[in-house]
Amino acid sequence: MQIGLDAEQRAFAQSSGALAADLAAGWDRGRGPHDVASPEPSEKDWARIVDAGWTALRLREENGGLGAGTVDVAVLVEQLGRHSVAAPVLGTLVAAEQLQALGAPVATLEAVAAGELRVAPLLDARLLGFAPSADDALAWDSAGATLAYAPDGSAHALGEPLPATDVTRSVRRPAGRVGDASLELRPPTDDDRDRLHAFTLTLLVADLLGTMAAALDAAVEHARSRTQFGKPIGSFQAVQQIAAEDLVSVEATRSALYFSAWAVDALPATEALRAARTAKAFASRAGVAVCQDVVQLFGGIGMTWESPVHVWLRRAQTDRTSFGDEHAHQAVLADLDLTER
Amino acid sequence: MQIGLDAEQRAFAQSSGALAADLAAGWDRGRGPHDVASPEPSEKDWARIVDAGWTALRLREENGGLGAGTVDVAVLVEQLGRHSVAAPVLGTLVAAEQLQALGAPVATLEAVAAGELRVAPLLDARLLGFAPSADDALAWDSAGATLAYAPDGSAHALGEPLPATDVTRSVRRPAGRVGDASLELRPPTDDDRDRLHAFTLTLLVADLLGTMAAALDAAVEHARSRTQFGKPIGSFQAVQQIAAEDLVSVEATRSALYFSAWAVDALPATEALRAARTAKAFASRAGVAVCQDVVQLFGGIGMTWESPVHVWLRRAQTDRTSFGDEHAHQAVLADLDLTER
Amino acid sequence: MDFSDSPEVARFRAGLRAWLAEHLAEYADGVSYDSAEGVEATHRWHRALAAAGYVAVSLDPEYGGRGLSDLYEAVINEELAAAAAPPPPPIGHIAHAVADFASADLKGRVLPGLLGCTESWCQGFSEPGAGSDLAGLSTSATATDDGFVVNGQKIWTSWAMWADRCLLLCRTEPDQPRHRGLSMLVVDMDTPGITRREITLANGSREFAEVFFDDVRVPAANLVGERGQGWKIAQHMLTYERGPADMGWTGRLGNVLAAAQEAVRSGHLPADDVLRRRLAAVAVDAQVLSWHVARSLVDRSSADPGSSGSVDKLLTTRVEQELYSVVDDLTGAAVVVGDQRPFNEYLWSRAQSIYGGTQQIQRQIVAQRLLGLPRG
Amino acid sequence: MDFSDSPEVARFRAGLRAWLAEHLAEYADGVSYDSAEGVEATHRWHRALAAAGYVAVSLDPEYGGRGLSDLYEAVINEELAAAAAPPPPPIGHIAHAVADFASADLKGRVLPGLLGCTESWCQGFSEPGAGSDLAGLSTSATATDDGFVVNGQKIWTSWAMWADRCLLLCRTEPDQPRHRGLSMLVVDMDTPGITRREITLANGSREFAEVFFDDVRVPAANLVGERGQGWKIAQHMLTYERGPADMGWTGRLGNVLAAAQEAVRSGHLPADDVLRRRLAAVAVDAQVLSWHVARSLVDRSSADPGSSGSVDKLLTTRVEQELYSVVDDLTGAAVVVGDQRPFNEYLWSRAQSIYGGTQQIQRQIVAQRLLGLPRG
Repeated sequence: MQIGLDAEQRAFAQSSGALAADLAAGWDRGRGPHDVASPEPSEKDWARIVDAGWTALRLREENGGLGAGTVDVAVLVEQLGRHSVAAPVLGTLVAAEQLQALGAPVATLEAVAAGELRVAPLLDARLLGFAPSADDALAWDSAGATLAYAPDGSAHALGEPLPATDVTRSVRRPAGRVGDASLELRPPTDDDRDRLHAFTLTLLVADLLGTMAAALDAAVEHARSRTQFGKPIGSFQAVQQIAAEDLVSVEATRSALYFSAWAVDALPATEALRAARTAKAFASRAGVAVCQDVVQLFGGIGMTWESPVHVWLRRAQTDRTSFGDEHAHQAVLADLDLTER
Repeated sequence: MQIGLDAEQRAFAQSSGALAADLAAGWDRGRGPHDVASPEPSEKDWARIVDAGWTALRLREENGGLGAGTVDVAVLVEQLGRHSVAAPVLGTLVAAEQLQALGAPVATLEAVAAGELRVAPLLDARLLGFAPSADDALAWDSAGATLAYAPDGSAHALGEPLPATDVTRSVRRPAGRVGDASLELRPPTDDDRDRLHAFTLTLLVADLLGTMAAALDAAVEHARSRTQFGKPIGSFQAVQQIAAEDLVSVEATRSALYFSAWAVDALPATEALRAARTAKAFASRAGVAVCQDVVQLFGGIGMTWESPVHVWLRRAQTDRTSFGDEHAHQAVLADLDLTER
Repeated sequence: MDFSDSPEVARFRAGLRAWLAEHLAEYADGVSYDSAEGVEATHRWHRALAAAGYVAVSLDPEYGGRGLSDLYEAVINEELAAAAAPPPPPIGHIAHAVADFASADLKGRVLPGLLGCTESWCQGFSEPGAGSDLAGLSTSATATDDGFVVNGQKIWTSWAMWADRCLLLCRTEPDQPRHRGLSMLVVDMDTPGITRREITLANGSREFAEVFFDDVRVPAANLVGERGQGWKIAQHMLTYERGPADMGWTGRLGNVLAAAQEAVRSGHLPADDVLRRRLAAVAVDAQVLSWHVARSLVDRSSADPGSSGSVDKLLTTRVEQELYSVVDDLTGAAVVVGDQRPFNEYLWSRAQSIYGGTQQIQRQIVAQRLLGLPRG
Repeated sequence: MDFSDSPEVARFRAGLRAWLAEHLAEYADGVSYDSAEGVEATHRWHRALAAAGYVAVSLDPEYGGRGLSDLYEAVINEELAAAAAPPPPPIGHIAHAVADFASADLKGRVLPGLLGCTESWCQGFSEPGAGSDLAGLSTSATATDDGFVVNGQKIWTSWAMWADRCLLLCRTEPDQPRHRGLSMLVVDMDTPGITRREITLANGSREFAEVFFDDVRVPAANLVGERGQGWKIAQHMLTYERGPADMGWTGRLGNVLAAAQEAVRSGHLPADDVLRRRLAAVAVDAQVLSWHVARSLVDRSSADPGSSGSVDKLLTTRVEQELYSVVDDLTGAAVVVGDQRPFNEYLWSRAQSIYGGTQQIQRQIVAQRLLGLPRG
């Protein structure tokens, strides 16, 4: 039993955190909803992302990737969440994993790993999971992506970003088949499908964890410095009670992420998926609850566009809904656990 | 619009509160669950209850009663809850109302009003409502009652008290028909049935209100006098935050009781029942939540048998379950409001 | 006990309904604070309501009101909500402050414009360093021979971008302790030295602004009440602001709830049993809130209105936040991708536990003033 | 990252399972604290566990332990819970205090009986006037030529009715401020001047007692550590008491959850979709708690164990209270009329946010020590 990050993982967290912070610093939230910059990274930023190995991180070595374990990918994604990175790294990782699970050709995966082919995953209209086809599908975290593949191998160009809650990631609709880009794909085995699902849910948990931890840290910092009635508001018990429960939620989410990320590569696929659903259900509820508390802890200033507080809440709500919120997963778990077999 | 108690009702609240307090003072909780006195009132106490007009309060004048409005009855029942009175007044009021709605003979109702015939209502085994027959039924708040009537007019003797959460009220099973006591009853009209139901739910709301208000008052008193870290614990913000939300719950429950009690006699029966379900759903959740908070506010001492805190929580949980908890009523309301008509 | 309308109230309600049936369509279109046209439409709507006699009806007739009880204010809010009309101008608390404290001269000068809605007002209370701790505010009004010179900064000033006048809480007696040093001034917003800066909220709302005062001269005749009376007047106003009558939220929450219920009934928003039950649960709470607000209104004269206003606000916040949470879950993915109105309304509901005194402060008020718990 | 057992842990676990399979039936029957026979059965069970080497395994071998990490304590708790066995003797924190602070002589005298479970211990900390505020305790131990004379009263002393010895926190230095004036003594419970009074809890439990000390003489050799070190030792102990390893709750909550799930699956407890979903939701939380406890155990040496113990306790309380609330709602009317065990367990779950430091205090510890928020 060795639970937690090893030295190498901690170093990776630090280096990817530094790059994530730098990317985030270059993004302009603007002065209001009509003034916000696109989450599409500049060519230069995309090159830095590719150079850092993020697009290749998880793909197997035979597919031009680095073959990282899910724990390592989760380490990266937590940093994306922590800094609210406005670049489709998560979408790329998920799309790449799906393509690999569907047996996409090596050349395609190599192009994704090298950042030359920019892809996004297609989700069903309710964002509950991967879309069975391009009809009514949504290309998720797809800023700057040029193609999205349906499970039948058809390639689809993407339309304009849709109005969305999250200001740091885009959702677009498929906008026409690109005939010459289509691929031969095969249906995944049950195991591959479950493991892909578990992997994806785990990354969303990681993004939620990073987001809620960043929000709580900022709220604590605010509570230390903001004074009312001649004292820092963080010295008031009412504030401390809220912040403490939030830390409990953050730490429990971290434990859930660790287990879920470990399970993707270590446990049988159905058990891994079950763990990931559990983690996603917990993190979806906890993540939004913490970000809501952070709104409260920041007071009025946190409700302004200028404050990062709404960016966290937007990202948390989007992570929560994407690939199923707590209710969706609890419903599945209820069926698994409470139905006579 | 005149919302609140009038002078006469306030005086009745005061006088019935005084008697309720006196009755409660004579009841012995003992030193543990095996030492608790029966909630069956002594002959003397029963005579005082009858003298105060409580058993006759709601029956119509032609049936030997005082013909009081539901608001007046609620005023009394709030005091029963406030003092955790260990005597089956609520059960008698409910049984009398049911018998009257079922067209019981004047002589029977007069005997009930005069305290000579001591009756209890029969509920179904899940305590969701009046029992359709004596099979599997439970005689509710039946300490000292000699008979319970099924809707077919059959009279039933009652067995020993069952193990129960509430230490101030008994539940017993029918234990054999008493042939010569049976009555001619008739099925109630839909309106009578709904109004009886609304009346009963309203009284449970009143008992919950009295219980939660008593618990909160005691907790506030405790918080004023108990010191830790050199200060009354009531001066700590964490304690104040809890107590304040509890007062919100108490006051909202009072508003719900006022409307529901007014509605029983003033609105069409279906509207009155709807209001009563709403009030019961609200009070069931709020009442238990407040009593749970009061456990917390009292700290360890509130968890001892000697403390009254568990008596309130027991009574609130029993009121909550009896005639349907918040979930039961929300389910009905969901069907009413959310089903295409 | 009687929750039904008295004949007088029923008559008033019927009159308002008839007026709305006839005039709402004419005025309600485009009312907003998000553009110059929207603001113009808003002012038109307010003036129409005022002309019809539905603004500040609880004020004495001598000041332009109708001398009706607070109940009638609630009826107006209810009926406007029920008709899905834009809200009435939120000036009741300002009007009461001026009517109850200002000199005859000042009243004569400002009340007609205020009540007629020909002049638009804002209320300069909160400051960057004084939100919950209002008594700690630092905007100064230094007395001169003929008035005051104001310096400082206000924030969260609703409608300041378009206001003609500001009711300003400021410090005139720097040598007095906290509450005692404050006074209330009426400031013309076109006085030199005033700068306004719009605040955009997270939900896109542009209602609020910061207002900067740089050597702004205010005549002595614009002092409301006495010097040092500012805190007292502000408390008097907060009573009205926090009370249910001026909030008008219950009816609007009722509309949101009814729309959600209709969407579920019609199958427009598919809902499993769990969501249906959550919607039913919040419908219970909303119903109890409306009964409670009715009771509070009638009780108002007998209770400590400031503190029972806190009870009402806490209850309202509970209901509102849960309602929008359920509505968003019903709406599902369409909240995060698609029309952003539901999400913006949800965001706004989260702000309800902050504005007008945070939930934490409201609870402290309830604990100390109503429950008698000792100060920390 | 690896949540699976190491080979050593797997071996240990297998050994314990084998032992339980063979011996549990022989000892577990009738274990309780509600009667003399129950207490005798409890002691028999504890002695059997100790003889088999499953008590205080994290203590150094020189003191009678096995020098294993805290993880093994957790394995013991897990496996006992999984086998529905009674809990192990809750003496880990006392054993660590004695082993880490007492003199060689005192250790030699008391550790064999403690670890062998031939002597039963209690822990005298809380007082009527000192619950959350432990440092404010007033039981005095006045130094004499050859020891101390103890006067005062303890409350909430678990198992005091049957204890042979008490680890007593008391004030030996009345002139020192609060924490500094405390010391820890080992007191033989048959010393003249000790009176015990049973406390019956609301759920009928008779585990607790009050203990009165009236001129009780304690030899100097029974002082644990130095005079004035009591607070330090108590903090050291609370670390173990609040930590997940000594709690052993997770496994037992898991049993309660599994039983509820089975009852729903089999139709024994009928559940609509809403109740099924609530049960699934608390199952999620319980699963995350067990992962979290596993992580905490492994993390323990690296973190501030006292404060992260507070995180674990807050999380455990959340799960436990929601679990019993759902179980009671599943059980329905049978909770309020019929077998009172479910209600008593629910009552007990409500106490979990009080005992061992109230939820409010735990949160304050987390806020101040882990989040670095300033003291009020």
